[in-house]
Amino acid sequence: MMYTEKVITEFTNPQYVGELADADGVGEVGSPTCGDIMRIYLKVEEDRIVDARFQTFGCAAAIASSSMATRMIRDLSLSEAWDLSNADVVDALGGLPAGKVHCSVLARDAVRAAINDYRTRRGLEPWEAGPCECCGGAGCGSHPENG
Amino acid sequence: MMYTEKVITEFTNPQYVGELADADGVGEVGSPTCGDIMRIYLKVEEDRIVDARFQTFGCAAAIASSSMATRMIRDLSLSEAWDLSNADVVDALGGLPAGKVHCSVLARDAVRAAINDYRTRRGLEPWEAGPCECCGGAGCGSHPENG
Amino acid sequence: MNDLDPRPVYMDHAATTFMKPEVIAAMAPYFSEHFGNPSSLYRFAAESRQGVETARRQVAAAIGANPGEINFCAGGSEADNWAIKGVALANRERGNHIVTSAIEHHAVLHTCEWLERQGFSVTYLPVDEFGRVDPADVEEAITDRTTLVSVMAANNEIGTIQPVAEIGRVAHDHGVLFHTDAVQAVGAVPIDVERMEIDLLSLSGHKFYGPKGAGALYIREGTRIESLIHGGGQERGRRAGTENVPGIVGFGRAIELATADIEGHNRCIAAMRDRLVRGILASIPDTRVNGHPKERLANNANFSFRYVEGESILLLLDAHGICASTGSACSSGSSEPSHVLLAIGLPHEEAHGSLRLTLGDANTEDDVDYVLEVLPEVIGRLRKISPLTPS
Amino acid sequence: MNDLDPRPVYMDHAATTFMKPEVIAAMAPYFSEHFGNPSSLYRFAAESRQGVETARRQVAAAIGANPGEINFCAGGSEADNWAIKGVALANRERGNHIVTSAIEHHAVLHTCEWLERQGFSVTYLPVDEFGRVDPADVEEAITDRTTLVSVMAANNEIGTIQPVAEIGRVAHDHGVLFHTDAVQAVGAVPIDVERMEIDLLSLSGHKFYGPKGAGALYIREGTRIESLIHGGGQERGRRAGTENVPGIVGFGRAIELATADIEGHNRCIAAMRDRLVRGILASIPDTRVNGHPKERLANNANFSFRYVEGESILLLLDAHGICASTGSACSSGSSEPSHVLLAIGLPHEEAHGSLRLTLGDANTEDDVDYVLEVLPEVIGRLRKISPLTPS
Ligand SMILES: Cc1ncc(COP(=O)(O)O)c(C=O)c1O
Ligand SMILES: Cc1ncc(COP(=O)(O)O)c(C=O)c1O
Ligand code: FES
Ligand code: FES
Repeated sequence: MMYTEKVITEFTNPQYVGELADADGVGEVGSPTCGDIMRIYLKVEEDRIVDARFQTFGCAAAIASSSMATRMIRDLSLSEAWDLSNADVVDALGGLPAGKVHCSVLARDAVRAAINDYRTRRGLEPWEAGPCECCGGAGCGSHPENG
Repeated sequence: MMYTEKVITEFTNPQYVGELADADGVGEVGSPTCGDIMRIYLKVEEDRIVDARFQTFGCAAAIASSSMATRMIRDLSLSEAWDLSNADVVDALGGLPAGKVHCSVLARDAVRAAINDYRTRRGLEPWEAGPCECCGGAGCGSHPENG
Repeated sequence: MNDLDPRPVYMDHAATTFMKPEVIAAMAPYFSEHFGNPSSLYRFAAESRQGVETARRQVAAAIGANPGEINFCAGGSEADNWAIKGVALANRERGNHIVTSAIEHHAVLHTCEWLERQGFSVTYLPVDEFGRVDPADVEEAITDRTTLVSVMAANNEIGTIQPVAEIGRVAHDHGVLFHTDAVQAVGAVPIDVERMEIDLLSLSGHKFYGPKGAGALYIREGTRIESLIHGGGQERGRRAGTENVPGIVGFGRAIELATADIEGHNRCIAAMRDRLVRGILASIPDTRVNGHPKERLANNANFSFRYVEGESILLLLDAHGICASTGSACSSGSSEPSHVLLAIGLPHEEAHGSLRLTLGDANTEDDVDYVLEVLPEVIGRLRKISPLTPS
Repeated sequence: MNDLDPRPVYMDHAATTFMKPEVIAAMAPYFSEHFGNPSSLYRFAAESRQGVETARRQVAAAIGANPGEINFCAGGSEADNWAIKGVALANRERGNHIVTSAIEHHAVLHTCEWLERQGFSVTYLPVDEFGRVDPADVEEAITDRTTLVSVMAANNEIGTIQPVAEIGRVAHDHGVLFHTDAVQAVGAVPIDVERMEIDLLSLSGHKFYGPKGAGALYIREGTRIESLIHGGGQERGRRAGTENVPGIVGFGRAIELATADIEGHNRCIAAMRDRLVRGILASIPDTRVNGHPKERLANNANFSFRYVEGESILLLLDAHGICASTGSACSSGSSEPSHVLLAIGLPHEEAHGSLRLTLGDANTEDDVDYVLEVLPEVIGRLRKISPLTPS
């Protein structure tokens, strides 16, 4: 298993680490049993993400993926952020080892969980995730929400 | 598998090679199928072996054993020669690898076959071989006369 | 590559070691000079044959065996596979049950799982919080269908040394064969196959400054065992394949060096290790030392740092030029929690957050200082990122 | 020791070869400099990993495979055992029948015999007087229970090259996997696993100027196969055990050198070999050349000298400093007749009386002259001792 230089850079220098005390939406995915927990905090103004932070317990790929996702959704509208795919994250990281792709899926899921938390707090219907891109819904085991 | 220096010397410089045209007794043991044939020729005067020669088709241990046996029985009485054991041959060769001990048994058997040939030609009863020393008669497969 | 510090501090000697100059020197003549096939009859091959036989004597001497009981093979994994499958299959008509422990190396565990798929049954004994197998548990697990007990001499992850002699006695009291994986123990624990009542013992050269791809299985004379690799008559018909003569020669020389002064060597390595452990405990809160406080390999230190995950520790250490490992070295590509840490009772997230530092002959007190300087900062950084860290 | 002539003339390259300087040079940095465990995460281990992956590409290129289909192991015997047991066991529910030939190496034959003891059935195909397997026989032997055909690419004893592509086609026409033992073929026969329809192929480094104890098994992508050595996740989970990095690196470099100019190399070696054969036939009566007149390895000459036995020829040649072999090199300790020579129809005493001379890169025309000078005298002497020689 080998990480790209971009993964290592993102992992060793994550930019938007930490809690947002006054977050408008918080999404948490994963579990300590699986060895990965990601939490993403959003500050939203007029449907636009004006601040985003993350906290991650997990491997270097999990930290790099969540860091990169956080970086990528800043300044996007919520629906643009919703459409961020795990492949976008992988691309931005210059690739991930096969066994670590699920970490990028986790990051995408954390973003969505945070967006839906924001929507729920506002009394809006949560958006529904379509079939996941990585296996088309067949169940690659990456999605905690699938069990 | 390693041969002693004595085996190599005896094998590379066998002394009493060849046929004795006027032999008084000839013994042949082994078969080409097994990869070993030994023939021993005796010239006997007053119950004493005055000349002995051998011919062998076989491995270095077979050639060395038969050569050594031939050398050892010269000048012995027939009954002394009969008592030559395969262990005597092995000792004289400074040892044989475990898988090659049967070659020394073959040489002992060839000597005995030649003595009994001499006795039969003279109208005497052939002597009977006791149980073989190497396995006490259990059948180690070295004795063509056992099948 | 991110070269924060180019200085390489290698603290992963349980994963593999460099080859000592004496070992390389011993091997060198066998590459292109004495290259004959040991099975060949001509005198030219006698050098190869003698090289192999010298090594066999060296290995035998190191573990109190007879040279004829040493069988060379390609490494610890092959030795483990051979011992366990070979005994299980050869003694099938006497029984189909094997006793092992939950903290064995995967070369043992996955072999046992394979045997389960072939219809054997296996008991995986639990261990205590320090990783020790209780010989009384072994005794209880043995049935009249048991043919083999396999318990490692020392654990690769947490360094715990097992009560091998006691387990050997229990096995023999019940007429059962005893195998021990001593891959990590050689050079750190004095081994005597007689006193410890060991019937089969696995060794791997690259764990004690010898070559990779060279190993051995000690098989007590008279032990019923099948071959794993069939073919030519090498190793007295027990393990086919042209002998890796340079590897075997290096293996012999390395084990001789490694066992020449185990006590003196341990004293020096353990002193460094103890300072490392004390320093880390003093500077990093919420840290736990895994393994047995006393019955452990002199070079092994294993920690759980709460709230952080192991791989990320490794990679930050790597960014500072420190080589370490987490979980078991052989499966460091996976993100499974360590089966060893789970077996000693750690919760999942701590089983994910371990760091193994294993010292060796090239380490200095400076290396210890450097790790003590870097590690608190690394753990601190990761804890700042972690959502589990209490604020 | 009897030093009639100290000059060593090595004509046993089919038994093993010396390592080329380029190979040793390629390996050297991996002993104590780039010694990291390829499974380790840190950058320091990247050198080892890259060494292994470069070798994987070199091996793949040499046989027309993808790097991901190359699996390193400890030698030809392990590769043969792995291929045959691995496919047989993994495809058990589809069938229990294997087709092989009577002249395979013992690593194949004894593995097949082991499988027979586990309830498999094996057909050992006959060969013609030149040692060739008839693809039509393969076709006839295949049943709906057949899961594997294993026929060697070239024979180690008599050098006969098999119609591999034809056999591969027949196997695939019937949906059966095809394994070939190419241990002797590499560097002498151009191999293309696609064109030849090979699913599994065994290699051994020390037969082509590479290291002993390093081998590989090509496994076509998608082939169902079990592991032989279980444990850590090395070789993508297929073959456990810390990688023999120097051995693998040397293996890769050696196969690259060996396959760089097969035709040119063969031309030069075959010229010497042909002069040797002509010279021997001209000077020694009652001599037979075994193997195929054309479809044979360029470096192989195999003779039966009537009335004399093989081992004694070897030892007299050895007394003159000539290294040669009889029967199959791997079992030269035994006095069994050669199963290969019996299979091509030789009577027992001729099957006992063979001499194999295999040339290699270090041989010169002088060596050929020397053997031509010594051999007639050696055979003459033994024939004088033999009771079978007609007077
Ligand atoms: C045709 C053939 N197959 C397999 C082998 C076994 O290879 P190794 O001895 O490297 O295990 C050999 C050589 O000994 C061989 O010639
Ligand atoms: C305890 C233990 N057993 C077996 C092995 C396997 O040894 P190798 O990788 O040399 O095959 C190792 C090391 O990887 C080990 O630490
Ligand atoms: S798509 Fe991967 S599990 Fe749903
Ligand atoms: S004693 Fe060996 S067979 Fe008779």
